[in-house]
Amino acid sequence: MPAPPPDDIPIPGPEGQRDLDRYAEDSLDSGLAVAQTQLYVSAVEVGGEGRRRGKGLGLGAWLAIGWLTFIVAVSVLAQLGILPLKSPTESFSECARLGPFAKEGTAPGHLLGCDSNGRDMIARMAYGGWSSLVVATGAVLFGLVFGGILGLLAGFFGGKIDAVITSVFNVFLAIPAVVLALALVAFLQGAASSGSGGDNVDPKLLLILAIGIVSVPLLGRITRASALTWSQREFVLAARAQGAKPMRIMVREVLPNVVPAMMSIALLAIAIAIVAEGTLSILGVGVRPPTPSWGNIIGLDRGRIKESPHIVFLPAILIFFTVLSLNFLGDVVRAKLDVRESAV
Amino acid sequence: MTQPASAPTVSTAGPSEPLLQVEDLRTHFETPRGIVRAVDGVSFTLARGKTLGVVGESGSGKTVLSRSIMGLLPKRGTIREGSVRFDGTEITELSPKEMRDFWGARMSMIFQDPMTSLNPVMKIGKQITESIRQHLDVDKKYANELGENLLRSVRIPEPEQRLKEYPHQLSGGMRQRVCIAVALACGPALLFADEPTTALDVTVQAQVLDLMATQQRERFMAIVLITHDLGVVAGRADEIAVMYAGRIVEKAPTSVLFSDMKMPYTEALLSSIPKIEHPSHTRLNTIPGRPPNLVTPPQGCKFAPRCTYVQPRCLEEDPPLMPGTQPGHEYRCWFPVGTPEGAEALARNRADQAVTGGAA
Amino acid sequence: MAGSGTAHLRGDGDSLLRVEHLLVEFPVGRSGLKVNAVTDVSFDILEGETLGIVGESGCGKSTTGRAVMQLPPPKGGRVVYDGVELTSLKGEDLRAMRPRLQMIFQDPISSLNPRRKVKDIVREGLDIWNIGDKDSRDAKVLEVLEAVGIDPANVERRPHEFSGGQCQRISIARAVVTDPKLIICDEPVSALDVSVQAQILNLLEDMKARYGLTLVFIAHDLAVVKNVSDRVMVMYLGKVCEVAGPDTLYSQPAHPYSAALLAAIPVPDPGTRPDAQQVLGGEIPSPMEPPSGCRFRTRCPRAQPQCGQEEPELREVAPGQYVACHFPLEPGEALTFGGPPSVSI
Amino acid sequence: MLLLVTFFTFSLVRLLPGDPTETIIPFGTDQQRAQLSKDLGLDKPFLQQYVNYLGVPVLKSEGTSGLLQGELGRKYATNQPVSDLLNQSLPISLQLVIYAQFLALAIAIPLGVLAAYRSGTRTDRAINTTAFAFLAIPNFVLALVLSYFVGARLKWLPTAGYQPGWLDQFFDPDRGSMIFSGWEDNHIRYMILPVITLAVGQIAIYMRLLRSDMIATLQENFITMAKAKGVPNRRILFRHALRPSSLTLLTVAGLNIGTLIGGAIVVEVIFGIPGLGTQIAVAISAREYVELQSYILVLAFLFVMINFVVDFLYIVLDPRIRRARAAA
Repeated sequence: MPAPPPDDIPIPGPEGQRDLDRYAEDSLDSGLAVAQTQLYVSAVEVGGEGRRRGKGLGLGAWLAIGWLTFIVAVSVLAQLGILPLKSPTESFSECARLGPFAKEGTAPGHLLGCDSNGRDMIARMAYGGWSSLVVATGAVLFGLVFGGILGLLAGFFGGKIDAVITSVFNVFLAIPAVVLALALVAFLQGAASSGSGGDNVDPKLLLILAIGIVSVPLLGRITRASALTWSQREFVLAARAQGAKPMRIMVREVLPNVVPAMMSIALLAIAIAIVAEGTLSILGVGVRPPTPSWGNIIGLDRGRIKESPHIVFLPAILIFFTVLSLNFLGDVVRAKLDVRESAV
Repeated sequence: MTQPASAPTVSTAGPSEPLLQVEDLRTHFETPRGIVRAVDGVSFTLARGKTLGVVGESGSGKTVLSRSIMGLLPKRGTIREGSVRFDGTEITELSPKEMRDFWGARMSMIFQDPMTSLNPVMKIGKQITESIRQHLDVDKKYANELGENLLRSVRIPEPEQRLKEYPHQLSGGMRQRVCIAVALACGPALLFADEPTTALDVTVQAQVLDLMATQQRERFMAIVLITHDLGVVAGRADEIAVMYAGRIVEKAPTSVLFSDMKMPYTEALLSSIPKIEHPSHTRLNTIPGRPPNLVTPPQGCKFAPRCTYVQPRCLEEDPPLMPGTQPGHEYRCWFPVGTPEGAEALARNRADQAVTGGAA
Repeated sequence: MAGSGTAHLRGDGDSLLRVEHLLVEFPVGRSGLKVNAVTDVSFDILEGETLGIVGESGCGKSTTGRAVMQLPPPKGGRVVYDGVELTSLKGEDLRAMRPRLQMIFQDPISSLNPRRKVKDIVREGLDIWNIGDKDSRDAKVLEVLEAVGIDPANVERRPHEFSGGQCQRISIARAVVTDPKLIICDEPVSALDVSVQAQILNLLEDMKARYGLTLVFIAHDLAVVKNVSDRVMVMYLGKVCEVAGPDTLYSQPAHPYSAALLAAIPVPDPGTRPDAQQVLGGEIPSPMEPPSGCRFRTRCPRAQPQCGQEEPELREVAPGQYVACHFPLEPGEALTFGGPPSVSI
Repeated sequence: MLLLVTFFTFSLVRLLPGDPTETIIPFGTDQQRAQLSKDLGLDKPFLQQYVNYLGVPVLKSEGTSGLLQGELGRKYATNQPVSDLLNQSLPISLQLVIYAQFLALAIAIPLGVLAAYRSGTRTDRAINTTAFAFLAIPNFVLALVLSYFVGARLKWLPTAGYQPGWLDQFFDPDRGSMIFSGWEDNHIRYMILPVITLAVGQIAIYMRLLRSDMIATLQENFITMAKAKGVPNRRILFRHALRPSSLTLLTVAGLNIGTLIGGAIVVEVIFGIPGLGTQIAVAISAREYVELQSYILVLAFLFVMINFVVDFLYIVLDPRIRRARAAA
């Protein structure tokens, strides 16, 4: 009975991988090996999916990669002005609110219609993709760098350093992420406008900072947990016994083992950040119009959903597939590297 | 194993029939790398009240053997062939639902690590009475009394108190006693003990092994004692089976095995163990190389690549189980230890080695 | 028994390692309780000798090994290695001593970094201390790897491509690469199969001869310890019970605990049927609240009221045999277990 | 912990560069600003301001009251006490979050167990794929989709507005009489779409979490042991495996309250529910920082409380922790 473990059964740590590699030769006897046999067994059972998981990536992963490549390429090319798109800010007032499924009919010359200001949807989504992706990626990079460093320090050194960093994380975590991001955007806007006396700071940068700061404790905690487990391994003790300095141990022994976990989380984090940008846009503090982002296209015209559903649904579909792809890829990477979900 | 469940078999066991009769049992796992032959044609019989010691290194298939006999392996991806007759019933053909009447009630099992084989969030009393309530038609109060008596019989102090505790509140040795109590709860006729003392200290190991021996005598229970430690089975098993690469390579009554071993693997295994009576710094005999890959095992004798007696024939022809001179003794070897052929083979190899060694 | 004392220590100048009154305690949570992991343990090792430390889990043998390495430094006592008092060193000075005494761990998998190549793992010690130039380091790495029996063709591989036994060989290579005099082997073979165990034990003897090593060999298996040791120390609940040469200890144990341990070993010989009367009862008491006086008294069949009041000191009962017991076994006397073993939790 | 949060939010608001009064009344005269500054106690040193804000007895300035006196401040524009606003909006959000959490758990637990038990089969993959899709739908998208199709097109349920429910009367007694029993104006009817919106993502998270923990548990020796005892599968799943597998789920469910509240903001704004989320959004766009500060504090307080409860449940579920606590 108890179900033979499925495709994404936690393979414990890198040493699990090692056992998988050698299990046919070694230790069929231990319970672990039996479990792993079951893993292989069920992998076969699910029609070769496991086989792919073991070696290649699988159809789903390739679809996901394909979609992301498409989105990134279109956004970048649009931003570089290489694509023959209409301007995202130019109004074709005769076409306002028109589009597929719109009450008032389709817009001639605009395949996917126009928004309520008569701006071409295709152009807005392509340029909007750039904003959304820049904000999400930037924020996650910010979070990875700072959260990573803090988490690594906390997990590796433990003691007082850990106590301080963890309690700072906890303060941030006690405030719901969206609320914190909202407050931070408001705060940073205030700071930027009074600091430089104008609004010439790119609002995307503010968003990157705000979402990035919110992601620091989240990513930091995951890094800390991973660094903590690896720091307790005997090879770290062995390095100390050889007289390696703490910094050397942290960078050479612990960090390389922590990085894979962070990379797989990064994909999920980008997905979350895209949604976060959208959420902030709906609440009116996202990327500032007229610069489009997927979030603010929806946010601006969500009141017209009854008459012109396409304005809301088209970017929503983009967000959905992008987030789905990132989640799926993150999961594939995680299954390959075994980062337990509980760490999230 | 998807044979339809047969009609309930009437126990045909006469008093002469052994309790457990395993014939040519094969357990293979389908894996992406190919078929793993974890158990590859194992046969033995075990009489009531007797102990069979199964000895092997990790990867020899001894754990899979016990779980395969009990039918505890997942069905999917597992190919199980051969016959297991338990008390006159062919149990390989039974569905898990039918097996449930055997599990715990007529055959049960204890594992290596007593910590992980007890549910950490369930009270000990519950874990003991669970199978009693499952298999015997008794009320809760009586089941509790039975549980208390069981704990007393495995010499756990203050059993009444212990029933209300959780596993982590006990020491390792006590936990293994609880496991034994759980396994004995419904008075099984057969107990599989899978490395029951490997995780325990020597003094505690001795206590637990003694406890098992006492219970075995009192209950006239048969035990399959699985271990990697020849020392553990030497004093406690009636018969010993040595496993290598999924097969029994030598099987004999305990005293015969130690006095007249025929299989070079058994000999090598025994001589690689440090002995108390040898002086310090005695050079140990080693077995070179590693156990074979169970997906693509070598042709011929599976031990041949590591064997000091190896001859060309061993690399080509797989030796069958051959009867020894003494009753009950079987082994798989073309050039057995202590026979003229064996001695000759060894001498030849030594000479060859001297030649190549000299040339180098 | 299970006592203190320094009677068994030999001349101050001769020993490579001298440990006096070692004390290690761990706090338990915030409860204020502490685990008395090692209490007042003393021993010494002559150059070229192998000291075996044997005992059951919780006896403090591994803690002793790590305390000698100053990982972490012990709470109390002195550790003198090669004329330097390690316990008085701090920071850089202590770090500078590290390459001179090394350690091998129990778990061959956990003790090697899965993301580094074998070559780099072994070379790490040389890199840290900038010993020699690049070529001489590579040469040294290949030399030690060859000495432990790892094919130089495999040095670019990562640990997961090796078996447990081979990983342990790599650990040994890593330990000897900086030319230490002393290596502390913490249960180096207990995770291995018997056939591999024999290979590693033989290898340790070879390496000892080849590199002029002195070993501390920590294990729970008495037969294994006897095989490699020149002197054996039996520990129980953070204390030393008995120190003696292996032949004396194994043929005439003076401490009841040593005798009980020996009696409990399963012997691979069907002639010696185990006798239930020979089994030591009970289990190790909590190290948070060790028994007063002799720590073994709660399980000792020879315990007298005196054992609860007075802690026995190590004393010489035969040439080279030191025991911490008020009522040691006489030569030839067998330990008798009177009555049923008292089982306590 | 809470103290740290108060200090953090307080600093955040006070450290706004420039004159805070300028942010609050950008077009006020100098005199108005000076008066405001005095009203808010901004002429005092930073730490004194903080102490006043907390309302620490003895240390605080005379005549002020702070958090410890239950004073959450006033909305500057209308001079409404923030606590009044809270009494109206907090229960609405609480009900939303509670319903969503229970709905999510009620669906996720059986599905998670089923998926783990049938792992690797078609059932499992179907459940898993659905979970993936659920996970990829942002709250705001789902809210819009539901309000469009179910609300606007099918006209089954209201897409905007709110009717008081059972919890409101505890905060604002006047609301007790406003509970309608008829279906048209029923509280539940207004909550269905927002609750589904909030719950969908959580279902996916909880389900996947439980599934993977459950699969790990099912490989434990004690499960084989239970099987070897002859225990039926259903009993093994629910009596032996579920409890040890639910610990991570519990932690995450506790932590996720924060996520839910965050999600509730968007959902409330989209469905026009006058809950705490809407208040926060309004406060931010109106630059009512004192008000915002109070809301953040209340949320942090709730979060800490919930995690206390989670810790307690942990002790109930896992006897090992019970012992560790007792020893400490």
